[in-house]
Amino acid sequence: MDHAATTATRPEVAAAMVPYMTGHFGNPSSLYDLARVSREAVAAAREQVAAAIGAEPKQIYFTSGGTESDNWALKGVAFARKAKGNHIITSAVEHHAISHTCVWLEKQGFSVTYLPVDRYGMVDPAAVEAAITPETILVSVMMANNEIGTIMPVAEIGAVARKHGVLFHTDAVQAVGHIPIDVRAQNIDLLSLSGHKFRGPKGTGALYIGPGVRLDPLMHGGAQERGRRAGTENVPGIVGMGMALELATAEMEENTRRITALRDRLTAGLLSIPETYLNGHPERRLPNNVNVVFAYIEGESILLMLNRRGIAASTGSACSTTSLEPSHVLMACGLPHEVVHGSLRLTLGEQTTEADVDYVISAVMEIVQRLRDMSPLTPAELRSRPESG
Amino acid sequence: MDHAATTATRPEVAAAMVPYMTGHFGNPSSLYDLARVSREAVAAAREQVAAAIGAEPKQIYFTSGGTESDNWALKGVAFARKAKGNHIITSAVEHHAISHTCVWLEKQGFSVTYLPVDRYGMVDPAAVEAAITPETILVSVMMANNEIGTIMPVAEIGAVARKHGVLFHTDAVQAVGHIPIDVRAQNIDLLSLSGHKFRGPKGTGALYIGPGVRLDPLMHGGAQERGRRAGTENVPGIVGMGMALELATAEMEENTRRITALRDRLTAGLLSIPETYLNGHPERRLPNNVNVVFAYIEGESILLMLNRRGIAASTGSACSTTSLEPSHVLMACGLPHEVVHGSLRLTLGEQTTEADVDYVISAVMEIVQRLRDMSPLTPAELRSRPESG
Amino acid sequence: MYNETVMDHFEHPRNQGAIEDADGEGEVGNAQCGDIMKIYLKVEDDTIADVRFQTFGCGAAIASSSMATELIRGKTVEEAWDLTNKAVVEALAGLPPQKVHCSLLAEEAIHAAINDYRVKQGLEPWEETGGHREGHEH
Ligand SMILES: Cc1ncc(COP(=O)(O)O)c(C=O)c1O
Ligand SMILES: Cc1ncc(COP(=O)(O)O)c(C=O)c1O
Ligand code: FES
Ligand code: FES
Repeated sequence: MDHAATTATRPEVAAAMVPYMTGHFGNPSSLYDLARVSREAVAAAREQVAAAIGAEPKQIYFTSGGTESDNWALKGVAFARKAKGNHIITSAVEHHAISHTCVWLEKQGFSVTYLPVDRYGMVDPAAVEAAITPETILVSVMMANNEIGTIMPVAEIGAVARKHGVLFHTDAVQAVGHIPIDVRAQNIDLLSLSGHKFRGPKGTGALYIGPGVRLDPLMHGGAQERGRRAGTENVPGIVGMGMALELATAEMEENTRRITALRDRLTAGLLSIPETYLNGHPERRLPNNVNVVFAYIEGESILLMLNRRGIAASTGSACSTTSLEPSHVLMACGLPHEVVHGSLRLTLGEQTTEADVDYVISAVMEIVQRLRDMSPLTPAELRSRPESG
Repeated sequence: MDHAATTATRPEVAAAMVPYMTGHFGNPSSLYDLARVSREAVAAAREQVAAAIGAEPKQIYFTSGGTESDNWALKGVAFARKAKGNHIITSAVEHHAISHTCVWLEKQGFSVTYLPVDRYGMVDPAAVEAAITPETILVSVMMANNEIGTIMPVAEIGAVARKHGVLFHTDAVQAVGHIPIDVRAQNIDLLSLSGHKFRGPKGTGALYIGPGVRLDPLMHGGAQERGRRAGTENVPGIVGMGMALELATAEMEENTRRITALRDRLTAGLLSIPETYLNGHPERRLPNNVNVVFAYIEGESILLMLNRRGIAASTGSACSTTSLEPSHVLMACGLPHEVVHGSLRLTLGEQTTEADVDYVISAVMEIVQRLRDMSPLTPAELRSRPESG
Repeated sequence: MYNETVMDHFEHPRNQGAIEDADGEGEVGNAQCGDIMKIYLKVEDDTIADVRFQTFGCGAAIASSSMATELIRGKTVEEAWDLTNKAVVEALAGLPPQKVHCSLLAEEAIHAAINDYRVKQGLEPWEETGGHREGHEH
């Protein structure tokens, strides 16, 4: 129930990668064949990734993951366009791969606007337009939020950016392989994705770079990826990511139908617990994301108890992280500090069943009750029994 | 015969990685066990890598390869220490992952000294000392050259840097797993390595960061790698790299003996061809590296003919690259332009046999003669037969 | 990176060698990568009766030499002059973009050899700027 964090690689994908690691392809291969097999496999993967987002293969650049793609997009555009301007617009609910990069760019002399979001975590395209100045070189707003699942009005934001001659990047790490994407129709200049979010291998990712977009490399060195991303290509990883994304795209419609039904069942079950509220947008959200807050209790305790029952989950509570800062996403949605502490994110995967969902609902019900009984904040009417002694 | 470019992953390493991809470990695992298994495997790999270079596990940070490690070390130190100074010292024979990064840093306002090398490709530690100014923040000199195999006087260069309070980074991508390394004894503050150079997986690498060394992240984002390198950990890759490096280290002594003998046999065989010269240092060189120049002929043609005979190799000729620039390494060693064109690098692997070496020698002899017969530069006495006509 | 036609001409170069008593000789160098090509011509009745080449260069340069000599053998001197590097590339069924410039060596070496022949015959050398140069490709 924590499939937004990472997914295991599909066994058939892992199996397909092994020959590209060891160079053992079964049939006796000459030197030429081996090099050609790798080259063609990388080209095929580039087509698979391009097809999944409506791009052309030559616009896909392979990276080591979502984090690298995000860092590259932001730093690459910032350094390449700094003669043009030094202003970047992003949102207050981005993943740290974006927000921490922005903070670093501020130290290098760039100025960054962190746009607020509404209570559902949505950025208003009109606010983007209002924030654009003659100095603005880049807008970066994520496609779907990793904590609350909210899907942003990306096409509209992209249109605003384009109208003002500003580049538009979107962190689509949570979206790719899960919802339909069309970089052209959605006015996207740069798009980040990460292989292990759609049952591809970890340590793989890609950056889509649209026509005419100039950006400095993040990885300087050899001439790989047409001179834009140096480093020996991770051929097995690239092959695995392409295959996993092609499969995810083919199965998307069917999976979305099934998983959305499960998500709604899980949401309804959890919201039947008193003083429980849904985070994120009720409709415009990822098919696999449920995020709720339970008043009066704390997230890390919920996680620990769920873990003991074999259920992985995630929380926006500071107590579950080493940084002791509560989720900036839930805070940006206007949730008060104490409420953020009681949040729980459950994300469904392709293998999740209705029985799993029902098991989680009853486990959470029981855990919430136990923790509320323990909490000094809980009003009397929510306690299961009078306080002992 | 091109094992310096990349090596195939050991089959046993690939096999060990698969369960970390798919999460199928055979024995029925609880959620806790699965997370623990991954965590412990990463910790074990960190120990394996640390042991191979005389470091402590907490000084090892996993990256996506040699290129990332090099970019991180240089940009990370440059941006972290720019208040202290803006001068970097490197050599004229570094890999592009270093030299292109330096060129980019120059555009960002840093000043870089590219130290010359002697005819063997060696940097003089005294020249390093002479180049240090009060503005100098970093010295980066590679441990072993990827083209000519020359092993640099790294310990001496490190001592000079330390004496002047300057950080010392070494790109040891070609050295790790091939020659003994001790970061402490060799006065190294930062060291880059890459997994696929010692039969580990592609897309894996590490940066050693010595005690007290401050540097900015290259990958901003999540709190992975103790907040210094963001991005979901490539657990299977890390496991594979650790295992491959442990095996390489265990087998190093035996392999070095065997491969050095083969290298010397190959060198002698090639040098028996008239007007053929060895590049790089005759003794202080990697056990697996042979690099020669043949007068009057051109490297790409040699490569193509070798390839047709099933032999992979590499050349410093401009004609084999898209950039049409001949090897900066051979040029820095003082070879004239036309001679650089006739260079050939052969690098041996663990599986190379004496029969392979003898086959290569006879193939090269025949090819060199054919191409010399074709070349307008060849003096009459080196032609195999009088001109037709 | 090279197609089979290119590899065939590279591995089995036609007309390789020198002509001792050539009627025309031309040697050109490619400044970009320091490669050298030499063409030897034997002319009878204004026709290329024999042609040989020597090349110091990459696979594309060698294959272009081989193909170009094949294309001009038996042609009139004028027809030989009109051979463009584009025609050589086409006859080779294509070269990688970064290798197209290598085929220019062949065109230039043939021009140099023809002009050497013309000068030896007491004729004016032809100008390099003929209309055919539009057919160039770099
Ligand atoms: C929205 C978003 N962006 C970026 C990332 C970073 O991706 P990775 O960990 O693969 O580098 C993640 C994953 O955690 C994410 O959810
Ligand atoms: C000396 C040296 N440094 C850096 C690199 C880059 O390593 P990678 O391609 O694994 O990123 C290489 C590999 O080609 C190398 O030989
Ligand atoms: S109460 Fe322990 S970290 Fe918050
Ligand atoms: S002759 Fe130099 S690239 Fe072809």
